[in-house]
Amino acid sequence: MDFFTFLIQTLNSVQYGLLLFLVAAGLTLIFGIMGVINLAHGSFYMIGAYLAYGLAPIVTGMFGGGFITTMLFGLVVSILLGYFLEWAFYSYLYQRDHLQQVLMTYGLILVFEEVRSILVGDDVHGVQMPDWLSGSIQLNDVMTYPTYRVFISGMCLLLAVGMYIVLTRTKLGMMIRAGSVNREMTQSLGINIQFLYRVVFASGVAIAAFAGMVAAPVSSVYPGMGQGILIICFVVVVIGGIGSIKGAFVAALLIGFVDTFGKVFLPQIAGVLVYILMAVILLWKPSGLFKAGS
Amino acid sequence: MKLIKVSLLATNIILALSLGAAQAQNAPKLKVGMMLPYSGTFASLGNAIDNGFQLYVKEQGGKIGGREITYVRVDDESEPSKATDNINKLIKRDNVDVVIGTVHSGVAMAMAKVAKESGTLLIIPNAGADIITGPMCAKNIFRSSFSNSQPGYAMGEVAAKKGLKNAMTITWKYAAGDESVKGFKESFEKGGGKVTKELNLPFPNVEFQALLTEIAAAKPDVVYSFFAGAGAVKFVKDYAAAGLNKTIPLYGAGFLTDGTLDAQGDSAKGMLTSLHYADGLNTKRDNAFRLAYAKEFKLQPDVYAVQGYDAAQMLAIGLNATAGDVSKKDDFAKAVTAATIDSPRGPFKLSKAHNPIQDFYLREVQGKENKSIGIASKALADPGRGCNM
Amino acid sequence: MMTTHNQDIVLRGTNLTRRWGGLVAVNGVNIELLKGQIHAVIGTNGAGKSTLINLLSGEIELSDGRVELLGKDVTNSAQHERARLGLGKSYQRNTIFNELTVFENCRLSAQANYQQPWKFWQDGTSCKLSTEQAMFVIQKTGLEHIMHRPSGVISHGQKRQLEVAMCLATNPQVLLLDEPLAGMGADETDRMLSFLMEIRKDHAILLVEHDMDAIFKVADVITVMVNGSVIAHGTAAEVKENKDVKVAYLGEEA
Amino acid sequence: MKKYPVIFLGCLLLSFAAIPLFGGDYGIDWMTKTIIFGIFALSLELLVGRTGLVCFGQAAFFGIGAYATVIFSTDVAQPLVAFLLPISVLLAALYALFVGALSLRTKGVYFIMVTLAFAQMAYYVIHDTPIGGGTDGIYLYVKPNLPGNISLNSSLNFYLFTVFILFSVLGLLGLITRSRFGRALLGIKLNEQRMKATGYNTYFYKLAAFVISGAIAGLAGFLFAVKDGYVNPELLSWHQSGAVLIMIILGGLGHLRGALIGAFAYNLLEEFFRSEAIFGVFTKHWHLGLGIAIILCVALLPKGLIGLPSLWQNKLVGKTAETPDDNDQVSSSGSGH
Repeated sequence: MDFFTFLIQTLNSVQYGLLLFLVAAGLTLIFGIMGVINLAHGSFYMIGAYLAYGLAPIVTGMFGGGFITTMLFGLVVSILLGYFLEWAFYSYLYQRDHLQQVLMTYGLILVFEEVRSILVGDDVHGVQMPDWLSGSIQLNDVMTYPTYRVFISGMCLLLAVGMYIVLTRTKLGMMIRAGSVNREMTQSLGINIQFLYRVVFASGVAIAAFAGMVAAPVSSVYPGMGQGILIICFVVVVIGGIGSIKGAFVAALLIGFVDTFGKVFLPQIAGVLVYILMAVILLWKPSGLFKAGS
Repeated sequence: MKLIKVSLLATNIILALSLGAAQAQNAPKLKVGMMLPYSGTFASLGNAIDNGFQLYVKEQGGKIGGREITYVRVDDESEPSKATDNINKLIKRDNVDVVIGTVHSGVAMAMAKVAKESGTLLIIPNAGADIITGPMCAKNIFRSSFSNSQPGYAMGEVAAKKGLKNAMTITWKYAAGDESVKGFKESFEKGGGKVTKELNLPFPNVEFQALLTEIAAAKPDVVYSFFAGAGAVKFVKDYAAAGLNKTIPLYGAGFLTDGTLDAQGDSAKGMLTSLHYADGLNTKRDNAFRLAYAKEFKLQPDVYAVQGYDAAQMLAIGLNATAGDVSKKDDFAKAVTAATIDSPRGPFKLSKAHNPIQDFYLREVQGKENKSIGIASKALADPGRGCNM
Repeated sequence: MMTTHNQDIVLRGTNLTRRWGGLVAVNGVNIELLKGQIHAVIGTNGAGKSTLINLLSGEIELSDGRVELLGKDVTNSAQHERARLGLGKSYQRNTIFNELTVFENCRLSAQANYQQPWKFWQDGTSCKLSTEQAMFVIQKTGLEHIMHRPSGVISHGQKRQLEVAMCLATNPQVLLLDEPLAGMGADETDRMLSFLMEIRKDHAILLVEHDMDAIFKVADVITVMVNGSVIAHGTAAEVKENKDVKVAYLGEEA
Repeated sequence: MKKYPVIFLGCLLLSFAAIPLFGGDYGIDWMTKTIIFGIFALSLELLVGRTGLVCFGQAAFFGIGAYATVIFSTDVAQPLVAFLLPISVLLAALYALFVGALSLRTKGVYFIMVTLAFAQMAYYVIHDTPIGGGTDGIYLYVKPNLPGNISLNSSLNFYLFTVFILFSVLGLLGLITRSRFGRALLGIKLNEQRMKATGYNTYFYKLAAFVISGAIAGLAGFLFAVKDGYVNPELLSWHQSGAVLIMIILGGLGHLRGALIGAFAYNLLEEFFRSEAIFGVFTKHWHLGLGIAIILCVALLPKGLIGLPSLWQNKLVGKTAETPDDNDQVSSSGSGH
């Protein structure tokens, strides 16, 4: 494995890790703060991808296209969706115990899959990359790296830094972190917990949908795509420590590397590596690497 | 108080009665169970087969062997785990006379097992799993398409003849992919070549990026691949996006470019593939078929439409020989194996194991068509190892 | 100081220490429990009383020091092993089986001594040994009248009594009671104290409590803890006079 | 309060007898499948309902039982139940021992996730490596014979055999939940800390329950493999673990018959939503109906279908103190946080 292949595989790992982080970040916040295990979080990733596919023609019709405008449009739609879902469904889940939350959100996955199948059908679709991003960078005579994947990593990193700033520098961020450590205390301090939940949930949905949108041209859009990434994201959340954003970030990158390099060196057991990693970490630190709120 | 218990018992009895009742009368119409992928990555293949089948029935005036057709359609979603349930429902609950299906080899194997046990007539319009015409062969099971190793075998011969030395293969990790690659390896290594590495990824995963990087690093003389449907579209486009089509020729089974060229655009230009059908064969039979298909469905037919069409032909031959009575399996089988199927791909006969013996064309992608530029291998029969009818 | 003759020492903790990172919750405490003696441990909130009792019961691991139960070194044995050797514990917060009846709570606790999990064909509730022990304990704690009611619906005082009854059901040599009087009314407290006095003769009791006059009424020996270490030890009278205690408790200038 | 279980067993026997007479082929097939899932649900009931351990990876033991049956029968001319059944149960129990020993060191949500992870591990081993024959699954060509070589080929024989297995498992679990071991498990579910303080080695008890439940799930896997003669990796997928969890919740936690009622109700629901007669072209989207039904059941029936009679009773007669019926009274909301 010469230097360039190693460089490319590292870039692949970082890109996959960052993508996982976006979906896992929402999951860990929602679980950490609202105490809700949301199995349906993978479906938001799928909804994001289908938004990128579905909105592209509409947006090109109205505003004359532009990849970025479609993304922004999709982001707004997913925030509204998140806001509505929290009000209509998730607010009933807070008092329920984990077992009932697991089952009700499992039912929600089935509903999302079928509504998508009714609206958009079950075929596999490609999503057009914008032209200015569809080339590839020439590393050496043979090796190239698609610029779009660099774009994905860039956008994901941008969002991660944005979240870091919001969480550590703003009042809202402080409320969120307090909520994830001790929900009752935050409530008793007079913080409008209802508003906080809605903001956290809506942004969790939006970030996961964004990840779906930005990844759609690479992963293409197919039925059931949300469920594969859901399991991996749970692994990320649990390894990182529930309710900890830093944990989710470190764990997502860790899994990005283990999975990508696993496929290269040990293709036979690549699928199993991630779970071995999780089992080992959990047995060494039964409640994840970092404390909630970090 | 005991309401829930009594209602549970009641629903049980009603369910049992209704299932029993549905079984009673046996309509004179021929019940055809179409178990094809109407969703997922093979959706376009399922629809093409269905169209081809219906085209032949329409040409016979809506009747086969003197019996009108009613269809019972089931979407198998290319999911092997649901195959047994779906075909059980078709055979035991809907009591179909014949089952047509399917595309995915894993699903087809499960169907063949149930059909072999229940004796129901099964015509497979695509799935090329070798064991269906091997250990699992049966009097009542026929195939109108190919066996997975045939296209691979043909391309292996072509690559060896061109003096290419080392090759890499890439495909989905399931029956069709493995057997196609095995066929290519067998003939390529017999011709003096060497398969350096076999890359694969789980079905229907389309994340080719890591594997394309490996191909770029290893720089083989040629890459052989087996993909179909939407997976084939994405693979060919990613292969071109990685700039590999300029330096390393991409060979494949015909499914890589059949029915997918308009989606692939010019990223498939000049690709060599082998298949038992091609565009521009320019035979009277083929032109008539293409004209009728284009008129009926407003799109160009592909190999899957041909296979659906031939499945209907085989059914007609058998039914005419048994005067429309599906239960006479021996006469049905004798008639179909004896007949020469007048197929748009060219006339062919069935081997002892009920698999077509046919020519494989070498095709090159020119514009939006897979032009035939010669015969890759003549009258290639499926070995049918382990089949004792 | 009371004359301590060795064979009466049922439970001994030497140099018991527990550190949470920088904070030292319990700092080198030595403590001895004698059969037939009520040993009270008092101290302000956060003095380390609960931590001490959890160290003795095995719920929390020791950072340093040794615990000896009936002459056997149990420093490294888990809580359930110490319980089987005769160490019963009751908790500050009610840890009872709310959904089960009062009787079944006691029977299940009594069953701890005759577990025989492999005998799956025998009905647990009709196991003679555990039912007899449960009945004995229920009569001793005067809970017969509510025996068949689910313990979730009985009064708080009764729940505290049930907690102690369940402790007794395993007929331990040593009883670690963590604030059994918490939230009890006046007459309930008296009944509990007279009960403790009665069972004192065949058990060694460690009592962690805040209720000062209750302590001084029943305790034979008192240990006073502040910030994780012992500042005074002795009979009720001695401790009352001890000036360190006064400073710690009443904040009077010496 | 003993009358609910007796009525239930009566109804069960009646419906089992009715199916072969009226059901026809498909009816027998359907009932056999439902009973097999009933046994699978019973195995999880012992863990979730009785010990409060929410295991989200039960499908791994089910799948291992099924795969063991097929793998160990390929090289034998006439496979025997007497050999295959113990092998599949043993292998499932061994994996349960391995998973239990490790995962029982974690608590609450982490336990749910660790069991899910171990199940996914088994899924990928079978999905990707040659042991399981890859994604298309493997085939049992010859169905095993019962001792006294009664063939299981005829669906009626196999149906009766499955009913026999169901009643023996029901009997065994009935004994276990009643025994001292079962009472201790109940104690652990209600308040593990108290059990530790009184002298129970709760880790051992939970591990024993985990292994027994894994073994019974392996038994259900064996039956499933023999029924269709075809096994594939999806048997171990997390959807399967999710489905069986839904069954026991639907039926009502804490009662053995709850698992059976849940399995029946889930399969009836699935059959109902998939029947063309009612939904016609819309049947393709039967998951939608099922998803909504699950959400409604969990939302409206916290105690499951078993809670229905007492729910109506409370509405009609007014709230009575929750007098538990003695042998397995537990409220489902008591599961560990």
